Parts: sequence; C-alpha cells; structure tokens
Amino acid sequence: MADEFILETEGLTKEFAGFFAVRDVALKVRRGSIHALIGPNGAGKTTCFNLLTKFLKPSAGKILYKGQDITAMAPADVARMGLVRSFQISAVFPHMTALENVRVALQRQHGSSFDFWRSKSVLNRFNDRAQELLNDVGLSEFANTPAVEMPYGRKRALEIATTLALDPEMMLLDEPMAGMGHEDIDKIAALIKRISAKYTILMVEHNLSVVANLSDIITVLTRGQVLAQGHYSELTKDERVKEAYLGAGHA
Amino acid sequence: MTALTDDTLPVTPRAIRDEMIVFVVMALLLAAVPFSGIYPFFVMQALCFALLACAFNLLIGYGGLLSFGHAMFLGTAGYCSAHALKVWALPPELGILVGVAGAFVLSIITGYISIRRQGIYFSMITLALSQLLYFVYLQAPFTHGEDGIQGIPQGRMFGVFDLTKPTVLYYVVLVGFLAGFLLIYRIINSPFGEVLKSIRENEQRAISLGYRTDHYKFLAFVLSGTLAGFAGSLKVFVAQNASLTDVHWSMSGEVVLMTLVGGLGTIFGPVVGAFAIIAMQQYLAGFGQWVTVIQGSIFVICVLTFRRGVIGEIAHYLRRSL
Amino acid sequence: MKTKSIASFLLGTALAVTTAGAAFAQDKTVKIGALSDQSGLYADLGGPGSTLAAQMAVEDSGLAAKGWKIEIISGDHQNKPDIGTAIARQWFDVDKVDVIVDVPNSGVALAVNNIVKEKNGVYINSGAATSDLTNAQCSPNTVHWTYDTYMLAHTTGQALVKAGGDTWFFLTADYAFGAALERDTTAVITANGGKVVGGVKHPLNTPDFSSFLLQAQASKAKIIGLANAGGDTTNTIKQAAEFGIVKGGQKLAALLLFLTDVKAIGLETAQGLNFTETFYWDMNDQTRAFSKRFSEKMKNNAPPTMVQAGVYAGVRHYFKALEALGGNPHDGVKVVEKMKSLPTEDDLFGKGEIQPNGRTIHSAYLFEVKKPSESKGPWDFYKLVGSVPGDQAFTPLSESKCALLKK
Amino acid sequence: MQALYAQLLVGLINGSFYALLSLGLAVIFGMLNIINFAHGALYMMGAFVAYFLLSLGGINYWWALLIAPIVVGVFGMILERTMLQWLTGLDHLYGLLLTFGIALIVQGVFQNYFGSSGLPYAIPDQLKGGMNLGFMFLPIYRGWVVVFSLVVCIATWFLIEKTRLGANLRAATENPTLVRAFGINVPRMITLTYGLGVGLAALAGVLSAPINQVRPLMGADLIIVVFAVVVIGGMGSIMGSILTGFALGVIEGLTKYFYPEASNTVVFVLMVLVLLVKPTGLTGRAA
Amino acid sequence: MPETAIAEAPAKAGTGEKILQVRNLEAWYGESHILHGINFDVNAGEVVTLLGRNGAGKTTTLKSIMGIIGKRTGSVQFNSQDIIRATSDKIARMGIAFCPEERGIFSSLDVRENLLLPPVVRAGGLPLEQIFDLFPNLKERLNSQGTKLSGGEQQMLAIARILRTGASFLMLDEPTEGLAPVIIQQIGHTIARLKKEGFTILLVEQNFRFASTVADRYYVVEHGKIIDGFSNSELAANMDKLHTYLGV
Repeated sequence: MADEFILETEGLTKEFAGFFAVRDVALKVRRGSIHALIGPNGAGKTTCFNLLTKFLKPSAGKILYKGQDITAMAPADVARMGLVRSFQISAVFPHMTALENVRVALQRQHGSSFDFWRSKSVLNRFNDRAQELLNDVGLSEFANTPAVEMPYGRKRALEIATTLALDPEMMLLDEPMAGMGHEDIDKIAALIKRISAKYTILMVEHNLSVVANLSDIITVLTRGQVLAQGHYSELTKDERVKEAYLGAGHA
Repeated sequence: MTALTDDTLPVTPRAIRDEMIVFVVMALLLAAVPFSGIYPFFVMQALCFALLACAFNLLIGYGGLLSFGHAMFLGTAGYCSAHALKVWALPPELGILVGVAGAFVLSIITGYISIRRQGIYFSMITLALSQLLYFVYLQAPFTHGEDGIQGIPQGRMFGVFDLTKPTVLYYVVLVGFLAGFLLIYRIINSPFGEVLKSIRENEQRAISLGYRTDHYKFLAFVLSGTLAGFAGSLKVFVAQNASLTDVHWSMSGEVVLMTLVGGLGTIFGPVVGAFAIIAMQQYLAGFGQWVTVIQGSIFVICVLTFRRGVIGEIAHYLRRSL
Repeated sequence: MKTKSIASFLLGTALAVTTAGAAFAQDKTVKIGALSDQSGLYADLGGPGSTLAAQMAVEDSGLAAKGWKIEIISGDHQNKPDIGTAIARQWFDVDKVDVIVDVPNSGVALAVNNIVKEKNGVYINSGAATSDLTNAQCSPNTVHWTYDTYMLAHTTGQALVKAGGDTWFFLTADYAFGAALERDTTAVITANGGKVVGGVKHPLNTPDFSSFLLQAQASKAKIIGLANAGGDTTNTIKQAAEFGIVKGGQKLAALLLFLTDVKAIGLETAQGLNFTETFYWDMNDQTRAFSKRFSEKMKNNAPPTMVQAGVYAGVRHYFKALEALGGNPHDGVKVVEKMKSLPTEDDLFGKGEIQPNGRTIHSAYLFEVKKPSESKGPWDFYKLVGSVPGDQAFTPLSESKCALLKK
Repeated sequence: MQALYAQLLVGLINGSFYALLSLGLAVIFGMLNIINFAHGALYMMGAFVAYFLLSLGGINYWWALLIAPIVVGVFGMILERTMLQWLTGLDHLYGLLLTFGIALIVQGVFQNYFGSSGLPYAIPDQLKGGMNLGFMFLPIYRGWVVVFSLVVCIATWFLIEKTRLGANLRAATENPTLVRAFGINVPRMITLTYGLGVGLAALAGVLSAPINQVRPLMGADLIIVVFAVVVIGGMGSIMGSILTGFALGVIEGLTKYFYPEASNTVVFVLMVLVLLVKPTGLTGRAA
Repeated sequence: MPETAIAEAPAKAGTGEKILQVRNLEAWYGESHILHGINFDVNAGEVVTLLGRNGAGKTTTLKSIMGIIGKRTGSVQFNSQDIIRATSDKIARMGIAFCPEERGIFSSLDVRENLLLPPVVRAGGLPLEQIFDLFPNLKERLNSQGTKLSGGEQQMLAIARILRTGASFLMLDEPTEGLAPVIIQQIGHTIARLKKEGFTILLVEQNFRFASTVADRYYVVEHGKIIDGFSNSELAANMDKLHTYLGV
C-alpha cells in the first residue's frame, strides 16, 4: 500500500472556533499521478493544503507520507522529505534575481548553507543547473532579472522552477493558474504535464478545464468534506458534483 | 509579517566592485586620520561604535530582527576583557579573545530565548534581557557596580605593539574595525547570507523549501552578538574602562539610531551613522539634555520621512547597493 | 566627550597676552575644566552652580589684574565614567586644561583620577563621596575637598550613638558607595557601644521602598541608617513619613544629604532629620555674604551647596599655590605639592590643611532639619546641633592605605 | 507571617501601576498595532501635570486625577494625528522606533527644565495618615491606590468588553477596514483609543506622584519592566494584562521579602522562564 | 476569447434611474495594477451580478467602490455624486453597504454586537423585527459568539447587519461561497425579497446558476476589465461563452 500511495490521510480535520474548515478527509494520492483537489470557493481546499504541508496543525486525524506518519512534523522537515508545496499567491524572493531564487533551493541540499565565512561565489557551481531549470520553465532570458520585476505569470513559473530545484518526490501546487491569462495557463499546464512524468503532483485548482485535461484523478471537496472522487469523465456524470460545483438551480 | 526593510532595499543586485572601491576609499581615509590633526580618540571611539552598529545591522538589515538589547554584548565583552586585562593581567590579544568569547556565550543563551518570538516581541524580549543583565552587572562584584572597572592597562599587543601610544592604538583599533567590517561583508555575501536574505524576503517560502529558518536566524543572532562583543573589547582599550553605560538600554537605543540614520540594511550606512551620531554628541554636548531631545527628534524624522537613512537614500538615488 | 566653553574669561591685559609664553617660568595662563553632572541627578548640587563657583573664585582672586589669563570650560559627564574620562582626556590633549574641578559621582571621580594622574594635571575634587580618592586610590595630582564617606559615617554615626541611638538598621544602596558608608558607620557604632540589628540592601534608583521600610520597622531599631544617596535617600525619607516610621518612635539618619535634597523633600517631611555637612550658607557673616552674591547669579536663586562651596574654596587655594610658584609650571604634581605645603584658609570652610594623601581637613557639622514653623526663608532649613574638628572627622593618616604616605 | 501579608499588600500596590500601564499598552497595541515606547514618558507627564496644577494653579489632587489624563490624553491624540497615523501599513517595528524617539524628546525636554532630581508632591489631606491593620501600618493613600486602580481597570474592562463603544473598538481591532466600511470613523476611533491608553498612563502618573517623586525619568525604567509584564501576559486580553500586572507586583513584593537583591530582576527572570515554557506568553495570541 | 470591452450598459432591466455609474475605474494593490478601467452602471432596484474567474478583479471592483483599496482612479458616481476620493466611512454614510466575501464576522463580538455594529446612517433601514423575520435563526443565537455560528448562519448575519443601516445599495461578495445547497436557496429567497423591498444589489458570484435565480443583468470581468455584459434573458444564449470565460 505504502508503495502504491505516496500520501494518505485519515480523518483529517481542522476546526476554527467551532467552524469545521476541513472535516474527516481521507485522501489517497497514487504515486506518479496528477491528483486534483477541486471544489467551490470556501470548500477547504487551501486549508487542506496547509494541513498537508504542516503550515497548520490538524485538530484531528493522521497524515502518512511514504508510509511514515508526518502529522507532528515541522513544515521544513516535511519539505526535506521531498514533499514540497507552492503558494496561492506567488512566493518568490522578490529582491533576488531569478537565478538566485533557484540557487537558494539548490543550495539547501547540496551545499554549505551555514557557511558564513565563504564567499557566495562557491554557489556559482549551481549556476548551470539553475539556468537549466530556468530554461525548462521558459525563463532563460530572465536569469538576471530581480524577481520583483518579472510579470506575474513568470513569477509562477519561477516558483515552479524553484520547487523543481529541490528535486522533490511530490509537489503540492496551490492554484498554480490563479490570476493568469490564457497564454500563461497553457504554458503552465504543459509544464505541469511535463514534470508529472517524474513527480507525483497534488494540485488545487479552480479552473475545471485545466483540471479536466491534466489530472488522472479528481477529489471534489465541499464544505470541508470529500463529496466525490474519480476521473473527470465520471464526475461530470455525478449529479451531486454538478449541483455542488455549479450551484443550486442547475437545469 | 513584512520585512522591516522591504521598502528601503535597492532592487539592483549587489555591485561588489563598487562596494570594494568605496571600502578602499574609506580605509585610506581612516588610515590618514593620525596625520590630519583630527583628535584620534574621537575617531577610535567612533570606529568601535561603527563596528557595533554594523554588527547590529547584520541582524536587522539582513535577518529582519530588531534587537533592542545589543548593548548587552558590547558591555559584556567589555567587562570580560577588562577583567581579563586588569585582574588576570592577560596580554591584549587574549583579553580581546576573552571578551569575544563572553559575548559569544551570551549570544547563544539570549538567542535561544529570544529567537522564538518575532517582530516587536523579539525587540521587547531583547530589551528585557539586556535590562536583566544590567541589574546583574550592577550587583555582580567583579564589575564594581556603579564605579565600573577603571584604569585598565593597555599593554603590548602580541608583545610588540605598545598600545599606550595613541598612534599605535589607533592603527590596532582601525585594523580591528576593518577586519570586523570585512567579516560582516563576507557573511552578507556568503552562502549563509544568501539563505538569510531569502528568509527575510519570504520566510514562508524558505520554510517550504526545507529551511529550518530558526536555525539561520539563531546563527545570525550569535554572529551579530559576537561581533558586537568584539567592538566592546576594542572599546576597552580606547576608553580604558568598562562601565554600566555600555550595558544600559539607552546605549542599545543609540545603536539603533546610528543604524537607522545611516541606513538599515546598507553596507556602509552604520559606519556613517555612527560617525554622525558620535560627532553630534561631541559638538552638541554643550546643550546638555538637548542632545537627548535632538536624538529623539532624529528618530522621529528618520521614521517619518527618511526611512532609508543617509546611505540608503544615496544608494536609492544611484540605484546601487552601498 | 562633552565639552563646551561656557565663558571664556579673557581677563588678561593686552600686554599680558603679548608676553604670555615669552618666559616659561612666568607663564601666567591657566585653564580650568569644571567637570560635573550638568543635567542629571547631581546637577543641582554641583552642575552649573559649580561652574559659577569657579568663575567667582577667579574673579575674587584678583589675578586678572596681576596679568594672569584664566579661562574656564565646563563639561557634562552625565554620570558615566566613560564619558567623564573621554572629556578629561580631550581636555588635556586638545584643550590644554591644567586643572579639573568638582566631578561628583564616585565612579566618574575615580575614573577621572586615573586620567589626571596619567596626564600630570591637577584634580580638585569636591563633589565625590568616595574616600578611596585619598586612600587606596590616592594620587599625587589629587586634592579631595569638602567631604567623604569616612567623614560622613563618623560624624553622624558617633553623634547619634552618643545621643542614645544605639540600635541601628541599615537601608543600603547595593553598590560600592553604599557598602562603604555602611561599613564605616558600623565601625563607629560598635566602637561607641551601639549595635547593628539588621539591614537590607536595595538596588540603586529604587522607586519604591515600602517593603524595605516595613522590614526596618519590624526590626524595632532606634535608628534607621540610610546608606544611600540622591533620589534614593529622598524617596526613603518621604515614604518613611508615609508609613509613620518617625511617628512610631524610630529615627532616620541620612548619611549623605544635601541642601537640595531637603528642598526636594520639603520641611514638612524632612523635619528632625540628622545629617552631616561641612558647609551651610547660613553659618556666619562670610558665608552669608558669599551666598548672597552666589544666589543672585543662580537661575533659581539657590544658595551654594557644600559641593559648590568646595569648588570655590579649592580653586582659590589652587591660585594661592600658583601665585606662590610665581607662574603656572603646567606640572600637576608640582602644583599639588605646593598646595599641600600651604595651609588652607577661606571664608567658607575656615582654616585647615591638605594632608599628604590629598585630603583637605576642615571642620564638619552635624545639622538637624528645622520644623516648617522655624524656617524663616525659602532656604532656611538647618539647625546646627554639633561640630567635629577636622582632625577627628576625617580618616587618620595612620589608617590610610595611601601609597603616597609610605615614602 | 505578618510581615509576609504586609509584603503581599505592598506588592499589590506596585501591581496597580503595572496593571494600569500594561492595560494602556494592550489597548493601544490592539488598535494601533504599536508598542507604545512613549508610555513611560506619558506616565511621567501625568505626574508633572498634577505637579503643575498644584504648584502653579493651586488645583488639588482630585481635580488632577481628572484633568491630567485629559491633558495628556489630548497631547497623545495630537501625537497620533501628527505622527503615528503615518505609520499605518508599515512594519510595526517603526512604531516602536518612533515612540522611542518621542519618549526621548519628552524626557529630554523635562530634564532640561526640571533636572533629574525629583519634585515633591504632597499626599492630599483627605488621604493622609494610615490605619493599623494588625499585621501592618497601611498608609491610607496606598490603600486608595490599590482600590482606585482596581476600579479603573474594571471600568476599562467593562467599557471595552460590555458596551456598544467597546464592541466597535473590538471589531476595529479585528478588522479596521471593514468597520470603517460600515460607516464608523475608524481613524477618529484610533485617535481616541490612543488618547484612552495614554490617559490611563497619565492617571497612573498622578496616582504615583505623591508616593514617588515627580521626576523626568520616573517612567523610563518602569516602562521596561512593564514590557516584561506584557511579554509574560502576552497582550492577549484586557483581563489578562490587568491580572498579570497585579500578579507580578505581588511576586515582586514577595521577592523583596525573601531575597531583596533579586527584586529588580525577578520580573525579567520570570519572563525568561515563561518564554521557555510558553513562547507566546500566558494569554497571548501569536504575533 | 473575444476581448470586447463594453462601456455602455446593455438594455435596462430595472426601472429606476442610474444609481451607480462606474467609469474608467483603475485600482492598485501596492505595486500591482489590478483594475485596468472598469465601466458599468447599476440602476435603482436592480440586482446586477459581476461574473469572472478567481483573480479577475470582481472583489477589487466592489472594494474600490467602497473606498477600501489604497490607490484608485477614474470615476464612481453614486446618486450623481462622485465618491472616488471619499473615505469608506463617508461612502457608507451615503448609503452603500458592503458584505465581504470572508463575511467578516467578528470573533470577539457576540451575535447581537455583530448585528448592531454598523451604525444607522439614514432612515429607511429594516427594523429588527423584520430582520428576525427574515433570519429566524439569528434571534435564537443572539448571545453566541459570532464565529460559533455555522457558515450559513454567518452569511445570514453578515447580510442581516447591513440591512438595518438604511443603506439602499448593497454589495454582496460571493454570498453562497462554501454553503450547502439548501442554504444557498434560502439566500436566494432573501435576495429576491430584498429586491422586492426596494434594495439595489450588486452581487459578485462564481456560481452563475445561483445568480441566474436573482439577477437582472450580468457583467463579465477579466483582467481587470469588463469584457462582456448581458441581461438575464440573454443568459441562455451566452452559456457557451460563459463556460469559456469562467473555465467551468
């Protein structure tokens, strides 16, 4: 089982002052798949995400990653096990160049992060790899641009490149397309498709058409609970999903 | 929480060559002081405070942590060095080592306690810790309380340099300052400095990349405290005494002021700020407590209109890092 | 690091200026540095008043008419030893000051003592209490005028024990000065057959003494000795009144109290207090005359404190030595030796001498604070209840650890 | 044992000042997100206003209790309008630095004109004397301080937790933008809140004037202790800061009895211990 | 996707005069430019819905009208008065009320305090009895802490508290978010009834099935601009287009 599913939750619950943002969620993410978490606004998708990456403490329940219980771990340690997340609003280091952004991630595994007595030119050995990652996400010409000056869509791409630099086993993407125009959406979708060959991906996404094309399996959340799970084609036939997602009064 | 210096940072990448040119000019100017007729004790004292401010700046400008208790490192190192020189009669180089070691140990302890909280809580905790230490030093026998440790022998550095000669002392202090300054510069431009910067820019993201950010902040705190201690040890040779003034919270406030005036998170700002404030105290001394009022006004003006500080504004204008 | 030229007294004639420096032995230039706490805790008892006292000493000496060129600068040490030493060092190095006067605050005073010795200047201390200046840390460049802890302890302690106050409880400021006062007073009490039944050390600048006063009250000691200074003393006295300690039959003995402290406490509360000073403005015609002139020039018309009086007397005596030398040799040890060789006599402290360890000897007086009904003026506070001759009030040379005496 | 009771009571008196000051800090922090470093200086101003009223205008203590908080409160509101309000949206460390600067200015000005030594302020006639409680002689004035500050603390708590105005205040603490969008003039409310917090400090200043001397630096050292109190309590709630204030006064009082040398440090030591066990303070919300 | 910017309102569905006129509205969050020139109108007595993807700028539009966005330019005419420079409290006092997406129930206030928090700015608000009549649940839970209510109750409280102020123009930001179908239905009924009472309502919705039950007209927001607009009767014809716009 542990081999088949890279991430599992049991009875995952988060209560905020009497309000259940996430309630009794059991999730199983298959190794190597693209798993999407969808649901209307306020369904608890992002809360769920924060629970998985330990940025929030669950009120109840258990999280297993690669068969190991990570419920009580610190967020940095979860990341070190290869479970890396992105954020809903773009999370880059604004006053560092794109190359430096990626290098910070490379540095963590490969080198000398506590070395305060060495010149940072030792980091130059990561430049090739960083440039490669930037090329992968189509940011070749932005290497020396401070992140703050990049357009929004490029920042999202940079964020993915930074995440890839950690060479994670599993990536959690929180609305990677939020706030993007069409052109960008297609690019990022293609990128996700490409990297999914190597990594397991769990993504929260609002854009159903993106989800439909990309994901192997979809979990629908409403009001903090799992409503349904399956492939897109199955879900579109599910009346409950239509009603929850598209709203009451659906013809 | 947004980083304190977000709006003060120049966005251009570091221009290391420019910075080294400025550094060389600064070093040459300082080296020429004994030939200029400027009173060397004034410059020596300013150099010690400049180093202290640079160390403080390492923590706030690059770690985003406002310590309101940095005087405790200055004072602790001063007392340790003074005691080592006067009572144990150690040579100057070992005296400095004892002082720096004292500040190092203190920064480990206080860092462990304070680093768990951020923002204003961190500031208040460092302030309270330094006040705690102030009262301890007030009562501890070896500090001689209100009287302080007086008449500290300067001795011969490495058995060669006679520190009782003002010119020799001046160059020793200058070399100490430049060494400390370069070390801080190196820390900022090291692999560690890179991580520190990323934490200040976006701590959540740094965590999600697997950085245990508290460890980095802690190391920054210890480095900053230890270097502040080095400044304190040097100051012992200049002032030939160690007193409660150096541990009092108003000293911590002065360090903040120097750095703020010069420019938080700039390389040369704290040096300029330290010289400006020390010179101001020197020349306005006749106005008695109005000096306090003027210092307070500078705080207010800086915070309201001039948040980048002198060097920060210049750097912003030139779109260069300085 | 703080200096300022309050007033440049260019008293010399044009002729004196042109001849100044012509002959080394006849060098008649003098520069006085009045180093004090200009705005802090001791500003009222020293501070600007001490600078004024030094200026009056210059004017009264009449040296200007004899071709001397005398300048006074003043500085604020802010009660910080490092600032005090920095000013002193700069005064000697840059401003070429010959003599530093006043310097209240024992910590600063001792720190400056080292500098003056190193630079071979002259140091006439009036404001500091520590008897170490003429004892363990004595220096050939230093004269300590006015008062010290030993004198305070002996005069007050002895008088009170003899008057029947034979059980004591100490409230002691927890630092060197307080400890010295307690130690010295205890020695006097036991030597005179009294007993110390307890004591409590309190931190410096304690705003609230109620806990300590409750303990003092519980001890049932006849005398509560206050081995502290400044704001701590005045606070203790006020709060003791509040807790009804004096009304309960116990007596307070302030071991160090100044005229300005009494002003701060108010007669209503301070009445009946016993303490020692070596100068009071209302002692005799000479002191009254001087005080009148002095208070007219003060911002708040305050009469001189004993510290300010000491600055005046000390500077006058210094000039006597310079005149005897026929010029200013700019050699501190030499000038101080001359000062020691001349007997002291002035309107304020009367006759006395400077001992080889630098201690100025003159009479000490035990005062009691008047009742509000007895006071006739805004500064009419004290009643003289006794006096001790100088040779009995200060440390006997046989007990002194001063290295200068062992030659 | 008797002495112990006496010390407990004395501790409660000091606790009154801690409670009033940390309460004011908490109220201000809630609305302005500023740690008001000027609090000690404004406390001192309260005492000075009382002193001026008496010595210049012959206005007695009872009027001072009313007038001083108003005068200082208005002064505080001017500070807020002219300076503090420009810091909205900036990192709150700037608030700390600005108020630190204000504290230096205020204290410096008073030191220039009044020196560092204290000015006397007499206990009002009605509260002179004391009563014998059996275990101690309690000066009536001190008893009054405890009772009065308790009343003020509870009244403030009631104002904030139980009234309509308090509801607006609490709501604005949570989400000022939304409250303003409901048509409530939040900037004015912030100004008034600062005035209230500062007024509490001034009130404490008037209360302390007859006990301690009226000195320019009377608040400077006290404020750091109050910061420690605040760190221990955590500024989570109004009641929390009141209780922590009184409790620490009592603990300090006990220390004075058992080990007086540590009485200055006990609050800080306690702070360290609390931080090691519970980094957010006793009642604190996360920073 | 067609990038047709439509400045003029489509056929009037309401009866009254233009109560709100938005022209060339631009807005910024810090450095980022969110609205790039929004143009639309709302007539008195109408329910108008803004549709659009997450991040398109719908909420920012409401907030800009309400005056709670730092920097904004253009013109917003409310009852023929330009309010672009007014502060939000003044705007509220002119009769606009805002119910935010996150509902903004105050946790440190109980239900009664939450309900009574917004001051009455003008006559004509609903009296409390009528509000309890609309939302009977609230009356029972007056003394509970605000955030202890269920999501649906919180939403009702959020709407209820802006009804008594006398504001005639209500802006509701995603009132159905995260709610159960049965509650959504109830909210739909409430809005319909409010419309009958004479309130003008500007709605932001993702759930256009829900919107279709109450709205008179729609505008579609994308990239900080209005790119399309149509009336309720034209909804069916625009369905395919809408699917592309909204990506659902």
